[in-house]
Amino acid sequence: MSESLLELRSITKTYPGVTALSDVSLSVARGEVVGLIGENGAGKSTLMKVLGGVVAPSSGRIVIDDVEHARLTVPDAMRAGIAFVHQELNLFENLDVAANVYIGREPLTGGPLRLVDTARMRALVAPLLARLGVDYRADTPVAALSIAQRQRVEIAKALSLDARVIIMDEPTSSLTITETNRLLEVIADLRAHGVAIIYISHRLDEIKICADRVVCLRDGRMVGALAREEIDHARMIRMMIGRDLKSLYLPPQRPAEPGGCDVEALRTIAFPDRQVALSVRRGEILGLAGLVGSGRSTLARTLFGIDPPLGGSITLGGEPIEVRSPRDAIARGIYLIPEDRKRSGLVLEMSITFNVTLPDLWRYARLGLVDAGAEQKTAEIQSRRLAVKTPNVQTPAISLSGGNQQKVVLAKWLAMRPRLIILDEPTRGIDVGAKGEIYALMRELADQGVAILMISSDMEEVIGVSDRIAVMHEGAISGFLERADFSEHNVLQLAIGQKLHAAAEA
Amino acid sequence: AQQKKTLAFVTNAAADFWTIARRGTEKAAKELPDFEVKFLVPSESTPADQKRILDDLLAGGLAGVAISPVNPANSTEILNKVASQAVLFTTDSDAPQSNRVMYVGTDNVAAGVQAGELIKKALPNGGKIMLFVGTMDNANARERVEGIKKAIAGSKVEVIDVRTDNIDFVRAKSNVEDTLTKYPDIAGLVGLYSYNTPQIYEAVKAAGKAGKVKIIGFDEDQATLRGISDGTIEGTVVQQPFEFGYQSIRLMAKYIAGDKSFIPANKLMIVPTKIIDKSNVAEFQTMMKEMLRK
Amino acid sequence: MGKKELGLVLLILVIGAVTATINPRFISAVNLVNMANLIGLYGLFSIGEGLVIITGGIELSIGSMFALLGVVFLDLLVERGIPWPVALGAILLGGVALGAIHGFLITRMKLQPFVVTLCGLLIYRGAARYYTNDATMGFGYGNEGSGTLAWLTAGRSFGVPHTFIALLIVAAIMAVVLHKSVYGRYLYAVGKNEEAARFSGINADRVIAAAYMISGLLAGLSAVFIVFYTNSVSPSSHGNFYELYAIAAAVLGGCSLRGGEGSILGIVHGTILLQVQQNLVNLLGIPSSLNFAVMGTVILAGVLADRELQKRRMAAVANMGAKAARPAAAVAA
Amino acid sequence: MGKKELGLVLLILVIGAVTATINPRFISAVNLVNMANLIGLYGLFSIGEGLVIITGGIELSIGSMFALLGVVFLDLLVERGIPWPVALGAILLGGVALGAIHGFLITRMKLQPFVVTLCGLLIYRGAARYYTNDATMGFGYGNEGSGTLAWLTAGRSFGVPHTFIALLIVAAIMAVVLHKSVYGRYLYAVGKNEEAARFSGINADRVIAAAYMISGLLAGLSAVFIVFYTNSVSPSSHGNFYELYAIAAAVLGGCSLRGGEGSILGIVHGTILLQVQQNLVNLLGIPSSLNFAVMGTVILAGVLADRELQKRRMAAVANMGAKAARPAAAVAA
Ligand SMILES: Nc1ncnc2c1ncn2[C@@H]1O[C@H](COP(=O)(O)OP(=O)(O)OP(=O)(O)O)[C@@H](O)[C@H]1O
Ligand SMILES: Nc1ncnc2c1ncn2[C@@H]1O[C@H](COP(=O)(O)OP(=O)(O)OP(=O)(O)O)[C@@H](O)[C@H]1O
Ligand SMILES: [Mg+2]
Ligand SMILES: [Mg+2]
Repeated sequence: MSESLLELRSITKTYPGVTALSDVSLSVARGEVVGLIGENGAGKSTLMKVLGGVVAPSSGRIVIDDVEHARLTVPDAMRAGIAFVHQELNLFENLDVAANVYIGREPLTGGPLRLVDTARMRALVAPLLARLGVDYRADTPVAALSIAQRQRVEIAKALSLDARVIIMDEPTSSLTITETNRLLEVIADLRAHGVAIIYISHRLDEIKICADRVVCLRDGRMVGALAREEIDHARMIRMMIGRDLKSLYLPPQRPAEPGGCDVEALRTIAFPDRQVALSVRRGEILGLAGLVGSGRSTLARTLFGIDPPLGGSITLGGEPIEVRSPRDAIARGIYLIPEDRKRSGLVLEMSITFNVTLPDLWRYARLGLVDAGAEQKTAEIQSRRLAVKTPNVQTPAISLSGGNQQKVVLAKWLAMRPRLIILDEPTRGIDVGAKGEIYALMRELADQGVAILMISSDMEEVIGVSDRIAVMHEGAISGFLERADFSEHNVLQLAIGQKLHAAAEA
Repeated sequence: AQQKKTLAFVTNAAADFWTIARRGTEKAAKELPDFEVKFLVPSESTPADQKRILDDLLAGGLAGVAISPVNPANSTEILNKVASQAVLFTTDSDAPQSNRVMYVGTDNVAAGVQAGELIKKALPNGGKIMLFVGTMDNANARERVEGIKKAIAGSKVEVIDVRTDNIDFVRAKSNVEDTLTKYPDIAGLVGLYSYNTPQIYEAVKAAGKAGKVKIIGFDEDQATLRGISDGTIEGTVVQQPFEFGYQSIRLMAKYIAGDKSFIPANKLMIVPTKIIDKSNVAEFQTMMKEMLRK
Repeated sequence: MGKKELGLVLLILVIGAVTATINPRFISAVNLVNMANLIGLYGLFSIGEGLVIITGGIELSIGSMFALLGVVFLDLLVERGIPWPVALGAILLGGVALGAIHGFLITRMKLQPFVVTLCGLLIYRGAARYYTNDATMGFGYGNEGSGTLAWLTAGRSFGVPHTFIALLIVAAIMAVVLHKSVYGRYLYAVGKNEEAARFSGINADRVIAAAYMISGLLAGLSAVFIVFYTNSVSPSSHGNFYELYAIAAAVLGGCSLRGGEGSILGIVHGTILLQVQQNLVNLLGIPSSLNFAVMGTVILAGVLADRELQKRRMAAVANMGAKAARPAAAVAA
Repeated sequence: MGKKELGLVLLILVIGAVTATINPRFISAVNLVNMANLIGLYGLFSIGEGLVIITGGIELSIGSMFALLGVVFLDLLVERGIPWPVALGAILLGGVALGAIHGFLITRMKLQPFVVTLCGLLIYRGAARYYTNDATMGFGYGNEGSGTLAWLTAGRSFGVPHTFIALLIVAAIMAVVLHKSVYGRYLYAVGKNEEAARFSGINADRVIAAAYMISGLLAGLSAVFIVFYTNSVSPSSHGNFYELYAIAAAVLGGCSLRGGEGSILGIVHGTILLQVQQNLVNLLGIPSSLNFAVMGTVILAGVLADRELQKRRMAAVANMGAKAARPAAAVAA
């Protein structure tokens, strides 16, 4: 292995009341892919933010090219050739793709006038987009892109830097398998050109494919490392959570029954002239797969009353219903765990308690006044049940790690009486341990007779957890799969709009 | 209707005072069927707003205008521009440097002197007085203060200060309250703008000092007149805005018709100010009601 | 009482003590009563403004509402001789209606609060001026019919001005609504993150519109109180800039214009601070021309001090956290 | 020219045509020159306000700056007889300095722009009033020394008022800065997502502070133009509410108060629309008491119309998107 490119020495970072990192050291060599794993809140993003110059460490040293720094700024990091694909998207909706890729480093023209050379910028960005295989152009406004599409703008940005080190903090969390594979190819290519990559993901398959070395954080400390040949699922999971994990799939306790939610000829605003027909039975987990932008989230939002339906009917428990607002949906027991938890799932500045009781506050109220004791009790019960990692339930949601925030979103609804729960990417950015707990919860709910619709772009999850899979393609259901027919190949086939039997014949 | 010549009357602000003047212009308009008479109130009491109104009037075709310039000393340029294209009168406040044909209005210094005399009469043994006004940057406020100071010079009456309120009535009243608190020995309070006197009246009554503190005012707010009737207010100096409106329009028409004989040598037509006190307040009230009726 | 309010109270006490030392009349009964009266007057509508600010909005039309509602009230009461309870009811309803229009334009037509209420500021003032033909309206000679109302609004009981009592009552009610009720919780949630509130099934539109309506109601109530304080309304200047006083009081009291933060107690204290400042300008003989400058400086100093306090507090918390992380370390430090 | 600006131009043309039909003098040369003059006057500082709004901030102190800078300017020029280039330079520098203070308080002390500039509104006006002892200042008889400057600011060339020419020049420069330069790019970036801008290595503080400084510079320039328009400054009323006109022009011109949106062309058109409206109130003989109400209604109608247009456009884009996704579908539909 060549000499080290950069090194983090004994990094410690404390936040008020939290030690996010304690005495972590890490070195990265040229052309090496380091997989960084760990549970939610283990400190992965924080460590990378220290390296990217976004966060100043409380103590420790950062060594780049044999120069020691107490802290870096963003421009420092850029100059040192460190590119950062943030876990949370950092794009400007009012600018186009090229402007976003080159923000802060625009090619200039006009001499002292410092004008932006838009034409050259677009010409520079076009090949990067081609390399990532995206379906938009350099001059597309970012406002028009979906989350998954935006995620690849971030990656293009990192590629454009000609960096020596690229940090990728969960770059694939909203990508489906095709896009993910594309990205893994790009990573292999970068590595061949001597670029080092630090790759954070909760999808261990990806780590296994691309990483030369895996390091693992737990509770802000470095707990171990694996060399290329040692990397396998079981080892990684054991390092992360300190124990083994059982299989993802938990069989249902009793067979699914009709009387869940039936959707007929539903038309949504994303695809106004396509119709969706699907039924989720009571007691089953129906996985909903599809390519990015296939309209799954819009379907979920329509069922929950956020987006208006353009036609069609929804039946719940055999009774036709109309959902005009989330209130209607909630009153009937239809709950949505949204895709973007920070924007739609939580009031980040509010405490866990307030978030948990928000959808059902009247239940804790007498004469319109909230009974603080009652709501706190519920919040405590729920947060214990879901093992939310927090000192107490008065903690504001913003100071929790991504995974724990997701658990709080779940807790909001589990404290009530669901009939249909729609989970949109329920484990996006969530560690395996927590994933297992969430799957168990979903199964528990299903066994209580709740119908569960799980939208997921994670193939492992769709195949591993669902009782049945529906696949969406361009705003309509292109087919259903029973457990016996579950395979990556079949899901993909439907997702790109081909018929299964035709594929079988070929 | 396009054939009629336009005469305009431009005020310096929105105030009741001008409502009475408007009656005067209306009376003149009735007597002058060949003219269209416009009455314009700036949205804001600023030279900029007045200038805009004048420009728009000129653009719209104008035979004559009577204006109360917000800022006479520095409006010469625009006034002269108007004077070069139409008949220009000033009213209420004069702009002597400009090419105006004449001024119809009050002599504010003289009005101040009248108020000063009232003060001296009310406070034969002297004492401290406080003045209240909306803003001090209008010429009329400054001239009134000047007149008062002129009249009381040599007597034992002493002006402590002038309190401004930016035409905020709440502030106008709390200024009086605070003055009564700060100077328990205050002898007289003078309201320079029409609304100041009623606010003084209310605050003094609320403080239980009615009669003990002498109040002198300007203009003819109804509450002021009431205060004079019940003896709380010594007296007020009133102008005759009706005459401003009536005479300006009437004389402009005359001037346009070619008659210039009415212009006095000093180009000033001073509409005298009157002192209203307990002796003549009832009569004046009846007259005001009459005038504002329609 | 939160730390923020405590800081404000301290500031008010210090300023008060200094003023009283220079001019002891500051704490004379009559001055305190005068101040209480003005605090009541300004506090009422500042609370409404505060609610709107907590939703993340802003209400710029309060001053113009005072002009419009004021002249309509006087017209009803004096010119048309309508009994005062009816006239009062009409004005309160009028305030609610204006608030409802704002709420509608903001939540349904998705216009920005600043724009909507800026238009309100212009339109209501224009309407008031047109309505009266720019003439000042007053009680004239006909104040007698509303004697009860005049006593209710401008009178005193046990020496305490009724405006102040009204403020105490309204503040108490609104404190319960804001800090204890479901509606108050929704208000904070919507102010902090409207989308998440919607996804929790809260009818954010209704919550926001209600805040503007409550603000309108309190503006209507204040309009009546102010009319009886000034006894007349000059439509072109009545209430000019009062929305700025309300915003200043709310911001001094800890409301963030980003929404989701603030308390009733804070707003009331913000109002008190501003009124004490106005009073001391006169009592210390500072020229009135400097009043605005002093007021601006007090607001700026207040928010700067608040920021410093907040920083210290956060640092203290961080310190505690660090200590907690090393339980072996000396606790006495 | 974007669709937004096109809509505004259409609106202006329609209003103009209607007014001209009722009163043909609307399009007389003298009226057009008057309007051009005022458009120049208001446009200059509206552009500065627009920049600040694009950063997601707001500048409420423009009107008070006019008062303070105006009296200082007159003092330097008339009372102290300083040569006009020096006085002009001092005022422009003064504007920049005030902007820099705002920028400092907002970016370094992390105060909210609304609060900072509200304090500015109060303090600068107070300072102007104290400075002059509430007296109006003017050129009196001493205007001669500044003849060149008077011609530069209030004169005409080829019949076109210099204010308008100044606006054209400033607008052209600012359009390049905003729409072509790196700084403009950063302004939009910071306005939309400040945190992401920081993550991208942009010095957001400096970008924001610069916007306030440019706004201050343009306010200083306008202050001089306005002084020569009115020939005098009454510190208590000079420039009152001008910030609201500027905000209204910027919002009408498509700036969003949430930041990150707006264009120079739009702001200029917003100014034109407002000035046309003011002009037609006078020309059509609408009572001036209604002026504010008409202005409020025009702004409201403008933003409502803009919203409708935007909705249509979004629907059209969605349609296009849907079509693009299914190239086989009939394109003629
Ligand atoms: N700004 C902050 N203030 C306080 N605590 C913070 C802050 N940012 C992070 N933390 C805490 O630091 C710890 C590490 O968080 P970090 O985001 O690095 O975790 P992570 O490993 O990236 O988790 P995930 O997989 O969920 O993204 C968590 O306990 C988190 O609550
Ligand atoms: N309100 C809308 N109007 C028009 N088009 C929309 C609307 N909302 C979403 N779309 C478009 O519809 C398509 C489907 O989006 P949706 O978010 O439902 O897909 P998805 O399968 O959940 O994808 P992702 O994995 O990106 O979340 C996208 O191309 C999106 O841009
Ligand atoms: Mg993370
Ligand atoms: Mg989705």
